[in-house]
Amino acid sequence: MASLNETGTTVRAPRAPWLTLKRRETIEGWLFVSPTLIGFLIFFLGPLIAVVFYSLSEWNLLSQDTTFVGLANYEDALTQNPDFWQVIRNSVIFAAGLVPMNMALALALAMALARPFRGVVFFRTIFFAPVVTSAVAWAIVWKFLLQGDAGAVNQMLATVGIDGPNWLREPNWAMAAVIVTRVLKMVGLNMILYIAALQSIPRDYEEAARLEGASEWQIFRMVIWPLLAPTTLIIMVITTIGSFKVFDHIYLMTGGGPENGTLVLAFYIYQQAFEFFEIGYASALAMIMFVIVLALTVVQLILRQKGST
Amino acid sequence: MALSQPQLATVKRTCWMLSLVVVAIPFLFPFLWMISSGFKGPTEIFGEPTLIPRTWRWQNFVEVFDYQPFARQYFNSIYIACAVTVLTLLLSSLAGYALARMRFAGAALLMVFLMSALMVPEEVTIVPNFFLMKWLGVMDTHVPLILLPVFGPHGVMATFLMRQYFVALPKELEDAGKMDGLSRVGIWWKIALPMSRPALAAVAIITFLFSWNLFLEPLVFLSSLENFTLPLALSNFTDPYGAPLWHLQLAATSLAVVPILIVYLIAQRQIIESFAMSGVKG
Amino acid sequence: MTRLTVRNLTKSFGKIEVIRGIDLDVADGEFVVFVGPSGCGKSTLLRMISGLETISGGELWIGDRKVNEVQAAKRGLAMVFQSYALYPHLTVRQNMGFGLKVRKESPDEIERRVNEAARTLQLDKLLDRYPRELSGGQRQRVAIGRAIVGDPQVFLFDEPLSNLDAELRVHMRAEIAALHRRLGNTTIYVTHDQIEAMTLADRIVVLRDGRIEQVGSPKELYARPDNVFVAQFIGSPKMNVCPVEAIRSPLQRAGFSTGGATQAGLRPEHLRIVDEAEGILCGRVSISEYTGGGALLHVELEGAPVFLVENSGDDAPQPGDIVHLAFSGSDLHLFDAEGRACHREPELA
Amino acid sequence: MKKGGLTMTRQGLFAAGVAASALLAGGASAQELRFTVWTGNDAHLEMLNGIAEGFRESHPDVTVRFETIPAGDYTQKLTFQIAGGNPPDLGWMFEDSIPAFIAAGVVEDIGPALRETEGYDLDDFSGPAMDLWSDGDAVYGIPFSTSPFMVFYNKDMFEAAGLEDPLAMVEAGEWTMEAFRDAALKLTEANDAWGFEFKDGEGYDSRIMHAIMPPIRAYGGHAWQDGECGFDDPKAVEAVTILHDMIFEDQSIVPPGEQGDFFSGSAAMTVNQISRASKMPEAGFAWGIAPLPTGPAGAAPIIGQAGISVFAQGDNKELATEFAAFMTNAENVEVMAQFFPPARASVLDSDAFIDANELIPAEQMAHVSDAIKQGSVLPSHENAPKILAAMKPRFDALFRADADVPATLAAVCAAIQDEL
Repeated sequence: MASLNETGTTVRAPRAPWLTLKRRETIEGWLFVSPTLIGFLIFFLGPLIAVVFYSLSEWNLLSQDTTFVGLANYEDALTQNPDFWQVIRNSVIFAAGLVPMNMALALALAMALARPFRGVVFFRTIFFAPVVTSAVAWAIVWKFLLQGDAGAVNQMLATVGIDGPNWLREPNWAMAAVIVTRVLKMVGLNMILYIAALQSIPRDYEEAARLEGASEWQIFRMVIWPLLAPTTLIIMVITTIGSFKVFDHIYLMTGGGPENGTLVLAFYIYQQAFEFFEIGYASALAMIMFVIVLALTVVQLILRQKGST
Repeated sequence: MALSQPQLATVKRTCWMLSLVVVAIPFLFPFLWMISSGFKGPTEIFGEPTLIPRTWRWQNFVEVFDYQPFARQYFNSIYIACAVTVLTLLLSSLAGYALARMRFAGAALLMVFLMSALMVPEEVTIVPNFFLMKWLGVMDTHVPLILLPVFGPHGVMATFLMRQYFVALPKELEDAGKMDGLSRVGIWWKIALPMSRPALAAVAIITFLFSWNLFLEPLVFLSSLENFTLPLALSNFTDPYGAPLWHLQLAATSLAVVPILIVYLIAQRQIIESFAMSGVKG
Repeated sequence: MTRLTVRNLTKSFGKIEVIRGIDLDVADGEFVVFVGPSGCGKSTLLRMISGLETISGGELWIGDRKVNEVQAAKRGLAMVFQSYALYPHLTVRQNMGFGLKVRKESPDEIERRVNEAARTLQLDKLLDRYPRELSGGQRQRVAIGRAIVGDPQVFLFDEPLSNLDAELRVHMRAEIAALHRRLGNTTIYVTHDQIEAMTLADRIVVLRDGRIEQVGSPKELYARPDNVFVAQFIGSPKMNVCPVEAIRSPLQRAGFSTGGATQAGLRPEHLRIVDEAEGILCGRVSISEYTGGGALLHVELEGAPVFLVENSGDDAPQPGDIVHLAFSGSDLHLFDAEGRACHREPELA
Repeated sequence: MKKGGLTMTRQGLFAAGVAASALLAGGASAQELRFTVWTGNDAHLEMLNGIAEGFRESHPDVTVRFETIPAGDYTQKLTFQIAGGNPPDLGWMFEDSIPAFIAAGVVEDIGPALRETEGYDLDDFSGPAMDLWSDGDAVYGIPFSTSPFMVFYNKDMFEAAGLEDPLAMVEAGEWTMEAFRDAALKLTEANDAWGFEFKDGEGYDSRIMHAIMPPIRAYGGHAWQDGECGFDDPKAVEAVTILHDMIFEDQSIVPPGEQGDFFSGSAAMTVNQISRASKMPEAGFAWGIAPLPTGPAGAAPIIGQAGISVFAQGDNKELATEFAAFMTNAENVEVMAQFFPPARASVLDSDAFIDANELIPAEQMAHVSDAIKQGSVLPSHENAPKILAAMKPRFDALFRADADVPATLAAVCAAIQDEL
């Protein structure tokens, strides 16, 4: 082999001494990650830092006037603006309604569909279908279905003698409606995560428990639920953070109304930034959102640590 | 009075299936109603609710294209999603491979650094990105809609997904490639990638859908109708005076959703697994 | 033509040193086996030689070339991996020709060399199959075939037989030995199985904790281990070792001098069951394991740990029996307090 | 091309600007004006392109590109374009957004240029119509559409309810809020339809002001004046209470969340602009248009306006101003009158306008002309987006059956006072 003979090697042998194999690996490694890293710095980290500075200024988008105002935007949000606390309240209600409902339904469906039976694929496919559907389409269709008396939902309720509320026109019903329809949209994802977790639990455990005379509920409570704990935690983190990010669903279904009853943080930020062009205030809100999500994540990670020890 | 054991089992199973069917209704019904209403006229749409339209108004599907440059918008969504998918596959597998396999100074720190992105909602960075895009002069173009998903939290998620998969691949194959004289890029391209088809497919599927369904970014960055993507176009079926055109909107929504649903039905196993993979590892 | 020289080679991962100064010369055409318990660094050492692992310190020479910073593919080596590492998406033919293709050999040349290697290894009929369609032994042969088509100066084997069943392992062992005789390449072979090491090696390198314990021919290692570790590692069942104190009086009675030794070692196969009169050591059989050709006895000596004794023939003593053991002086190994062998003047008659 | 050149670098931008003005001075090279509009209607665009074609007679190298931005997002997207450094040269402006644009200094004062333009006659535009668009001598836009809100009514349903035709009531001076309420109730009872639908059914969402302002003004109230909120004024409260009663007591107005489209025959009356008459031929029932009902304060016609403005950051301001002048000269205003009621007195009085809309009989058209002359626009404010957003949730509370009207209106005032 030509490249391996003696003459070939002596030609090749001299090499810049600094390019050791180790250095080479480091250089190659950074080259491999550099496209992702550079893009990440420009389009993610840079903007994240910029938000901090924006949040310290008053900035009108149209006239491009900026003034440094220190922490005034934060002060405005936390102490002055009554909308802010309503927004926080709404966001918390949204999360507090969505997360448990989503997880409970997901677990119930997963328990029902984890083991094969005739039609299991059919049901899994149906429950998962909204996940692959665009949130915009889902929101549009549900907004249509939830119209007052003319909407399909109330028409159907009327046939069984129920006078359905004007769903998207009354603050509490509207909040319930956006939560439930969002759960319907996303529950399939958590369902399959639970199914995957359930299927990875060896049947031996369950059978051993059954031999010892445990009831179905006891098996679930004492065997399956503890084994699902890591999955439950991951799902909880994902779903909670996800619930704070929901924008399109609200934007299209209620536009934050009625009576600001569904005005959640993500939508509020958008509104301040891109409808009222209050860049500084919107950036302060964005920072607050960042801190909330960060805190939630940290809390849940701590729980996870505690759970595993 | 007393039912025999097999009879009891049948009754139980029937009840079981029945309850599943009831639960399935709110999942299935919106799709049926959407398609059915897409065929109804503006008056019938709010009349007595029927699943089968009294008159099939096919012209809705023609008017959709008259009302907006809907074909163009459809194409925009497809090509943007393809571009995002290809770029994400390329970059996430490159970076994911390096993070999985190469021992280089700073790699561990880099991981933590990138990981932090997973916690930050897009809403937080959208405002500065608006000004960044303005500075780059790409407002009302598709550039932001391609760059932001590729380099944002979704791209990071894809990178981790690829990394997790690469870590689990047998390392000796790559050693063999090294002995055979492949460069790093060669090993990545000729050995690691061909063996990672399931992970690549998963990333491709979730990335395509992510881009396809993107709403906030198009809403912020696009202004002219012919640049709109589907989600934005769907939310825009109002008459020139702001009144909603439900029949057209639902027809257009059907046009946007049904192809995806068909692909989903054909490849549901693969698609569901892809999401399971990303959920567990991402 | 291809010597391999290792000088004070070290490797550390962070603060942990896994190879702690290895010196070794491998002659052209020699078959050297690295052996040692798991975690001894033998695979790391091989991977450092191959270029898959970077070198932290010391020098590595292949022929006249220092290759510390030469990339793996340019060192003129070929490697056979434990898992065979066949590319699942390529056929046998493509697998074997892959390295040549990467090195931009002409297709004709690749074809010729692959065919030649396939003939040598009787793979002709399998060339168009995919790895998943092959048996373990066939995969092993393809992996070897891939190594030889490149005509390397040095062959490296990383535990190549550990994934095969016992029968096939014996067979492939013989094949590898035959191949080495035919090709005559310098070969370095890593295994944890001392029988493989004994049967294949010209020289064995015994490693422990990143250091060489002893280098020598199989015979040397067996007959004259440098220390307790090597003594016990080489040979199966392993050598019985006990404090000299425990058997000092029987030894003295039999006329063996122990000098300053603190430990004594005797291989099970060197202990014979004899009549009481001839016996040097005496003990009670606690367990008798029938092995077909004979039995492996666990004998409790007085004041000493259990000794293993190999007994051939059918008339093995039963548990509970008292047996008397004898051995020749040349089979008695003595070690000092640190475990180093005390080399006595041969007392061989 | 243009976009790329503009955005490469600051120097590039500057160079392009210099080059552009040099070319403009020479007047010899091809130029494009970008003009944002919110209509996607083919007939509208055809007419606009026709006007642009006419401009080429004096400016052979100038093309005008009309870019459609959906009406719902128009102001937002336009703001993005301007803030994004990619402003159009000219654009249509909504009446509710122009004050903010003037305040931000992003629309050009074209007054001096218009006065210098030969034969333009700026004073032909009626004073009230220009109010919103000018400040002293400065002119920030020219209204191209000044369209009054009229009551569209379904004659067939009026007959079925045995009611007198609204036009006759107008003649008799009886077309008051009480008559209107009474009619709506009777229409609802007599027909399988709602009596009245707010403008485009959006009276509870994007058209709140269109829904409440006509009665408020008819009762002598106002939304705000000189930084003071007027919604909690007793006159306004009285007017809104009537609406509330109509919705929830009489149930004669399409309530929130329900559908009752006038044009498809499920409501007997609505309020809209005459451009909606284009929807009538396919409606399949006899119809007419009448002025808004009067109240204790007499008639209070309300007009909707849209104007044409030149953007201060555009590269071709002079040329854009010339085009704006050309587009709103008497001749072209007459052309546009087929779709957009004009604000030029000379055109308004002409037979050309009275006959312009073939769907509407001349005597009804006369009411339109009157309304244009006397009408005033909806309340505007430079903080309009925020005011509307602050009002919205409180009005959501108003449009519920159990709402306390005075209290909710007081809450509206409390919510918007800061922005006023």
